[in-house]
Amino acid sequence: MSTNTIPLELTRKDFVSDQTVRWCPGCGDYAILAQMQKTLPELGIPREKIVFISGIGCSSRFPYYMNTYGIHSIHGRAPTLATGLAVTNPDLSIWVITGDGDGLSIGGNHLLHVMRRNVNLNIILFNNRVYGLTKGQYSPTSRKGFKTKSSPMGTIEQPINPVAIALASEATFVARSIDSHTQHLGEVLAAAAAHKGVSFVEVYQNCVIFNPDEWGPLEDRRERDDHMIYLEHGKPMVFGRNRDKGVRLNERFEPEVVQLGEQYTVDDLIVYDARSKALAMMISSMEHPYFPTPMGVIRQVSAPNYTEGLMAQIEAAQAQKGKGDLHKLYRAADLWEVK
Amino acid sequence: MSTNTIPLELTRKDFVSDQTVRWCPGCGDYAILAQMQKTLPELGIPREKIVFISGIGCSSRFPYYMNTYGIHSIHGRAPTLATGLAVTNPDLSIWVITGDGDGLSIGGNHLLHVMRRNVNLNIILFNNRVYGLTKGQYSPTSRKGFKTKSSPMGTIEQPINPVAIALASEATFVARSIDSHTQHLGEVLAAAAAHKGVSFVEVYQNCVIFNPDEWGPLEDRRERDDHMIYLEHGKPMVFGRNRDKGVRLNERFEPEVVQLGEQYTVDDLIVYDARSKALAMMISSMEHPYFPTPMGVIRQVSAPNYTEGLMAQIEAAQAQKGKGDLHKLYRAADLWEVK
Amino acid sequence: MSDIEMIEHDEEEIEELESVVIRFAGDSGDGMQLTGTQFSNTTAVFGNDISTMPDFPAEIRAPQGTTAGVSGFQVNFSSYDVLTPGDAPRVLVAMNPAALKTSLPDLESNGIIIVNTDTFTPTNLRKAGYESNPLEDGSLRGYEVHEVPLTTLNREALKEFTTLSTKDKDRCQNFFALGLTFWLFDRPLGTSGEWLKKKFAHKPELAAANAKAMETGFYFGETTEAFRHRYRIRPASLPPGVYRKVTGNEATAMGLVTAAYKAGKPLFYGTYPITPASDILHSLAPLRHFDVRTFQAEDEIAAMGSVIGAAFGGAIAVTGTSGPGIALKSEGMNLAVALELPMVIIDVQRGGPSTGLPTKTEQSDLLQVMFGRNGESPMPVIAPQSPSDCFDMALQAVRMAVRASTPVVMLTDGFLANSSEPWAIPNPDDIPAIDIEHPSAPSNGAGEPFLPYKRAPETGGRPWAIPGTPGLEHRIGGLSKAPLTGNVSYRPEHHEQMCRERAEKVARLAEFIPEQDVFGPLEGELLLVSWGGTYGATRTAVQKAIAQGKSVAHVHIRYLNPFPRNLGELLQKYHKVLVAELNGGQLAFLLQGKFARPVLTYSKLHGQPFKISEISRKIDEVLGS
Amino acid sequence: MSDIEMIEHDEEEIEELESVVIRFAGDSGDGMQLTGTQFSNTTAVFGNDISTMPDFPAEIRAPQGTTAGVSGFQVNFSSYDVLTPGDAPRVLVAMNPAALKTSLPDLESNGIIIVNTDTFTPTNLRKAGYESNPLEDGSLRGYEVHEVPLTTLNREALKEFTTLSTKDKDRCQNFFALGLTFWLFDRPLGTSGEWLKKKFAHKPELAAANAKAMETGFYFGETTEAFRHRYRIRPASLPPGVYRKVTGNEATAMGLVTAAYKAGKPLFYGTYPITPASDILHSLAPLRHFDVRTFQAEDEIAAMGSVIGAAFGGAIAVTGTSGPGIALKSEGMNLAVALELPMVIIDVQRGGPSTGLPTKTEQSDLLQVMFGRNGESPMPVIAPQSPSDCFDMALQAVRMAVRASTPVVMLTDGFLANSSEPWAIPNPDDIPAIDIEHPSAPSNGAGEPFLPYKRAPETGGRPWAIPGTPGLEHRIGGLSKAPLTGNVSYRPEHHEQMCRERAEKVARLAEFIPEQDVFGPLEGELLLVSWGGTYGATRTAVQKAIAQGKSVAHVHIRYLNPFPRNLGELLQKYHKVLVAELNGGQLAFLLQGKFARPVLTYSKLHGQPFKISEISRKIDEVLGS
Ligand SMILES: Cc1ncc(C[n+]2csc(CCOP(=O)(O)OP(=O)(O)O)c2C)c(N)n1
Ligand SMILES: Cc1ncc(C[n+]2csc(CCOP(=O)(O)OP(=O)(O)O)c2C)c(N)n1
Ligand code: SF4
Ligand code: SF4
Ligand SMILES: [Mg+2]
Ligand SMILES: [Mg+2]
Repeated sequence: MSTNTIPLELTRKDFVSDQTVRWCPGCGDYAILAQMQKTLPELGIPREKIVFISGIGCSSRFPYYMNTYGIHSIHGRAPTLATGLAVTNPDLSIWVITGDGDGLSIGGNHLLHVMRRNVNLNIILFNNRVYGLTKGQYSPTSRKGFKTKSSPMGTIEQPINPVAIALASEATFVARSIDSHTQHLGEVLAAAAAHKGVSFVEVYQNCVIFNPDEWGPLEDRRERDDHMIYLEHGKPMVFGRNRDKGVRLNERFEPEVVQLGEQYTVDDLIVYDARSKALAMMISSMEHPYFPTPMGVIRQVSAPNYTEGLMAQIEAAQAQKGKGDLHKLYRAADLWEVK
Repeated sequence: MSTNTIPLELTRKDFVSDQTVRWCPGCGDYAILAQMQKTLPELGIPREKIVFISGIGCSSRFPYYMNTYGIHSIHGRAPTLATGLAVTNPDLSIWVITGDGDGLSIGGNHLLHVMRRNVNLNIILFNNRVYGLTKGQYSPTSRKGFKTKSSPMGTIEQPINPVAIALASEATFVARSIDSHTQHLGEVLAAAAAHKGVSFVEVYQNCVIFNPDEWGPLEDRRERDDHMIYLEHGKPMVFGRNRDKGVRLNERFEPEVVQLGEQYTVDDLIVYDARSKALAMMISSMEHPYFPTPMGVIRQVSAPNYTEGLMAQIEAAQAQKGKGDLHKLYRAADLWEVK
Repeated sequence: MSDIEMIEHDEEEIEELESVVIRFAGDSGDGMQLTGTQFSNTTAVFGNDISTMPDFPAEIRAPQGTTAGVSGFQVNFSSYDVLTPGDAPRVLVAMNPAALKTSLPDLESNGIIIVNTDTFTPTNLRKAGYESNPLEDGSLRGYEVHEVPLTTLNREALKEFTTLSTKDKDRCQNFFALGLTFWLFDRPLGTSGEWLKKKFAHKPELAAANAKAMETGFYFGETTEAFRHRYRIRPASLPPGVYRKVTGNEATAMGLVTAAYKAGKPLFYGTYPITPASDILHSLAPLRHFDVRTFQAEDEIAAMGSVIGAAFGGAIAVTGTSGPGIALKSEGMNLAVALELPMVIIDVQRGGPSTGLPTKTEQSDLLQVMFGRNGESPMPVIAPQSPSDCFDMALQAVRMAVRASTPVVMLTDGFLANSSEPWAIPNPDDIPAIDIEHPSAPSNGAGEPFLPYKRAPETGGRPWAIPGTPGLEHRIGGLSKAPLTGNVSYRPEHHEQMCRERAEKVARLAEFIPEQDVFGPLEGELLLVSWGGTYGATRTAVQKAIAQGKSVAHVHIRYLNPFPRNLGELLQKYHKVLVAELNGGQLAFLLQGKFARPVLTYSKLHGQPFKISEISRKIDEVLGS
Repeated sequence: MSDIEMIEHDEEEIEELESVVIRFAGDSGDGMQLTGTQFSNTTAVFGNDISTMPDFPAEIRAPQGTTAGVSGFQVNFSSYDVLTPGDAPRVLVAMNPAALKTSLPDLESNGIIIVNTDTFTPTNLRKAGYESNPLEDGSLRGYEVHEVPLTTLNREALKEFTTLSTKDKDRCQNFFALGLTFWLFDRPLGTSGEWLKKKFAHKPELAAANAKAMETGFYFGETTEAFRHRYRIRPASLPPGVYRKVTGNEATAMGLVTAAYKAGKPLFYGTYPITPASDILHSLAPLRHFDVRTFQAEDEIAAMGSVIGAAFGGAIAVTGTSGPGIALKSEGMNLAVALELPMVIIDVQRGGPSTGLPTKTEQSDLLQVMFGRNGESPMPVIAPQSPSDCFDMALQAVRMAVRASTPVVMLTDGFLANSSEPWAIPNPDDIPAIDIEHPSAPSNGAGEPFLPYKRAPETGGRPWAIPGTPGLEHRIGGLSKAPLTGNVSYRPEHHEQMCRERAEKVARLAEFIPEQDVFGPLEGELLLVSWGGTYGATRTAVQKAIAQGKSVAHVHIRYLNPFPRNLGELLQKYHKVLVAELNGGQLAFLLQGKFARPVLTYSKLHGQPFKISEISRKIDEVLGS
């Protein structure tokens, strides 16, 4: 499309827009923004080919701060705009930014469908398990019993797991990271960008105002390794600061944390397979404090994506019928002539 | 609520309304309607406590034909009306009737949320893998490549599996049946009605006009037992006309069909556990012709439901603060008197 | 029946008529839509002017034999210009009692009825709600009734097709009826014969059987003595050219494809199926070779969102739906207003409120598309006046959208969508290009920062900078904005300025659209005002009134927002203004609201178009004559 | 400043004023909303009439120190009736340069400014966009400026609180400022003192520190010589009664609870959070002991659906949202119209279009709620005129809904929602019951079949038969219906009849609602028309104009659909009609559309309420004086 070649070298600063960032001091969104601005220059994609599309929420302010193309759309609908844009220009690198409310409450259905269609998008869901922008009501990912202004006696709803939804929606790339683990986050963002087809990334994000304790030890540099497990395709599921713990599958097909040592060795552990939806589903239910929370690429398979499929149909049709000819189109019916 | 006691004995005819049924001759909807009208009298629920709420679609005409309370609402929104009604009157037996388009295309998000909330409803999704009422466009459950008026070169979208979505949405009861196997269908409907909390039932339904070949051998009385597996909690996964085949779990955590005999015996098979979400997830991907399609109760667990939770909060609040008193309410602020 | 003239007496007395309205009616399964279409194709090819209207139940197959299951297709054909499918059929082909029952009230007095007597069984009579057999109880006195044992005759005729089941043979009945009507109106069998060959290319048996049924029907007419006359309707003197029949939905689809082609861009059509709009999708989906990118979304909200994304990306972006879908799209349409991106939203109106009458026509979404959005959200609205006008107006919608960088609504309706008329095929090469200039950054990288909301002075439109263009990276959104930069701004003056500018640029489209034309006297007693698909009936009624010397003029408004710049003035030129519309008085309200000039309303909410006679009667009533 | 009267000279010269407007402004984190609330509470308890208005950024914490991050709270308090938060503050408390910058343009000339000089650092000045320090460059000439090193003084005062961090101490700064203003206006510290004790019951340390800060502020005023005067505003002569302060959202919530209580039913409130409506949910959620069943849905569509289900079930069913949410609810609202079930839809309007100005006020959803649905879909619309009127109108909305079995829209706005005024607490026992009769089947099981759409002759409402009632099983839906039975019917006459009946029953609510009252002369030169939250400014401006002998009257419309039955007539009584509204002229359009009587419009789209002076100026302009 563009006649320009890839610019010589982009840096972090090339991706910083001229707008003042307006999140609360300490908000996890800052770290994600910084990581994005750091990761993009490494991808070798010209800036004009990058588009950020968001819904509404604190997180959805994101596009304003990126010096790329962008739309701050309406609540929950970003995946739909992104789809239309991808179909129009399959060449772009399109990023959907959404929150747990935006993406899973009002926008849950679009997320589901954009994933099953495998539209070539990178979807980053900032999960702070609360509605930030509207001042702290519970969200579909809030823990049961969470007390907020709209649930003064605690919620009575079972939260949903974004990863499980993504898997059930047939997403071809599903990953998870956390705001504060910047290096991990950067790697996951890069992996998402590299994936052809839809990439879904859940990022645990700290809302310091309305839900500051949500992620507990995961936000703590010293402790986090005991509470997260970094998944690696083909590697056994070992974790812990001292890499002395692991996850095995018990008799009821459920994951179980074991101490490595006498009773169990690495050989007893699950060897992670990012291509197995069944396995991904199984471990998707793991969460701290009972389990180490799985981080990294949870599923990745390659499959034809939507725009490829569509463009292939256009090519096939043109090959078969020739490029569209209006004369023929108008005349494709019974004709008569009046003289 | 009602001062009436349960009427002496209801029969099928008590549930037949005075409206002419208007589906195409041969449509699978007829069988489902008949089975519902046969099953309800057996539940011992007074007719006035039963409500059918549907969206829009051929299937969604259902409530008109049931001599109960009913609403034929708008496309995709039936679960939301049902939720409001259940919260208002937790005493009712509420049935949501939806289609694969109504429930999983436009209405996917409501289905997801009503399931995770575990609202006490019975949701019956008529899956004919096509839009019937609008004359045959593909639906989110249509097989890839399906050619319709809106996809003359075949669809390029990965279909979704309603059962997988229900499981990811934390539904506490998930089942499947098929229009033509009336006995099985009746049993599943009765089991759904008996479950406290949300029950989700996918019913394979034959659209004779726009997708008549979809279910193939499953619709054939003689062949079907070779292509379906009737799940039973606590029983090994045996199937086949001659009960000579079974399903085991292979090394990659994937289900595998085996011939019972020399190499494998019943002991090698999965013992079905309807409480295990992991197992349910695993087998949810099985489908004919490669696998026997799982039928019956796929998951059932008991969990507090939404209206119970809400009514408990009301009771607790009243116990703690006394029944609401408007005098107090108005005065719960700084007051001053003008004389 | 004043237009009947006997001009020649062949062996089979042929009566010459100027125009005839015929209706085919039968059970949903009887193939009446096909019969009607075949009849009108042959008639069009023969050279008559035609106008057609299908009318079918909301159910796919409503219960057989009942009145709810009746499917009808009406054709008005003529040797002069016809603008409507006709008020009252002169000829009714009724394939069963239910069809007779539902159509009889519409029939002309003295009309001709052809019935399939084989279907007048006690069961069918009961299903249709007849207490006694109308063929026997004298209730059809005054009509010319032809009792044809159609099923029997047809089976008999197809005896030789031994491989076909009786059911298959009965499926050819409609071609028997078609053949009979071809005889009655002196039409050739060739067009339908050709069609059968193509349609059943892979089932020659069926092609032959249907052709045989058709011929038998034709010869049945010729040989029996039952029919008093045949009728002849001479070809109309339409302007020279090559013609085809076109429905509103087909014309809309072709208009959109043409617009994209003329803009040199892909056509993106994002939609969710809904009656009566789905056929636009069905017409577009097979046009992949035109780089048409149809997208069947998960719902209308997603469809609207996808169109916004496509517009941002530089496509000719269009969505189509019906009333309930507009309700769902309204939040997205509002975002489109704020983003100021060009796109077209088509509303094929149907009867409301709520699900209403999905297969029936109405014009009751006008105020919805004008006002159904939060905040001040001006949006141009246009409405084609006939099936073929959908082509022109679809093109026009795209031109307006691109000019003022705005979403534009095109309002059609169930009647326009499904009815058809002859269309003089234009030469696509004569259609002017749609010039679109996407900005690009100065190549030296220097210069001013890009200002996405810097308006073109003549139009108020803003630059359409599309992703992929180096140097024009920018962010837009639904929050209130600063002028020029489009940056988020809550400043009171900015908000006010942007609201005024958006209103202004829409208002200024009045400079682009044509002035309102008037049919009839330029001042006088009564001005009849109409819009959309009611053009044919209103125009014809006014023609008649003028012919009768009445002081009536007609203004048919195709541009509803902004109104044509001379409209306000026109309204003052008549003593009375009467607005006829298929709703509760929505355009009347708009006119009063805008011009504060009192207008009378003639409102009809029947799910059916106006009849000419209804308008005529109303004109007389208002004129006090 | 003509209302200043010196009446006594204490040792600290006290000036007596009739009314004062004060604004507290600072960074979002400075606690200005709290300070304003505390000040107005004390002032209300003291007996003044008050009106308050908060104004805060859309972000939770906008960037510190910038103008975008300024949060303000304005209080108008008086010894007579005040109807608005005041045009221009006389006193401004500015906690930082950005606050000074944004508020200064609003300040009265000669106004009093209290600034925290500690914040006037080069960084903060730059963030606020000041090129030079306004405290030094003479730009504040003409104002009475009090430079207070507030941070320093406050830290000093709290030295003894050794367990508190400096940050904690700085958080008490606002109470220092509050104390100072209490001194300035001669207010007691008791009310805020009590509040602190309750608020920090579990953190007595913080209670004590804030109290200390407040006292220190008070004594700072007393001891320094900086202030020329103190001011005294005598208690207003409000009608006797017990009062509290109430915001529009609080009043709405209490009105709804009262309605449900008076109907003997649960209140179902299904909603999705959205600014500025969320506080209704927040007020209702803690009222479980009133059998209030709040339901936070997954989106507005679900909220609307849930409310329809609840209405079907027999609850007092209500939803609340703002403009974008109405767009999403419109399809459901339309179903509600077709089902003819009673329910209330609250739209707390904010600036549009699209996401627009989420925290600012506007009146631009009027046409949306009137017309934003496909088909003919009449719905009653009412609009409270002041925060406390939300209570009465919420009750009224429920009464109308139940009477005509229809959804009813109540339009409030961001201004009404968040601003407050004194409310004379009614005795709930004096509020009439809402009698609802649900039908039941004759106990012998005999009798006519139940007719769900059989209308009550006086109201046009239909029976509200709820699930659980034996013998009344019935099905309703969104398709077109037959009268009486409500069975699906596509018959033209049925459709027309049902459309007319629905319109009729809404129109007939005009018999139920009061006639329109007029303030001022019953005929004359100019009639000012307004609606909703602009009541205070318009009424005050007309009061003033009348006092000046101008021929102006005021009609403030609380019932927008149907209009009061005498409204059309009233409009004819004046030479000119001027409609003042915070939109592009929507009520003006409705009035012209309905009455075809030309009206003038005064439209403002600033996201801010009218000032009295703006209306006064416009009145003069129109009167040509
Ligand atoms: C149609 C609509 N409904 C409601 C809102 C109000 N709203 C804005 S953001 C939001 C939730 C945001 O939560 P989340 O997506 O988790 O984002 P966060 O602020 O937590 O980053 C809501 C309810 C809106 N803007 N539009
Ligand atoms: C808002 C809205 N959009 C679209 C439609 C049109 N519509 C009616 S039913 C339907 C799909 C029905 O498919 P499904 O739910 O699978 O039901 P089926 O007819 O196959 O039983 C659609 C798209 C509608 N009625 N309302
Ligand atoms: S409210 Fe929470 S999510 Fe929003 S900006 Fe503040 S800290 Fe971040
Ligand atoms: S179209 Fe299909 S689903 Fe609908 S009634 Fe006919 S057979 Fe049944
Ligand atoms: Mg969130
Ligand atoms: Mg279907």
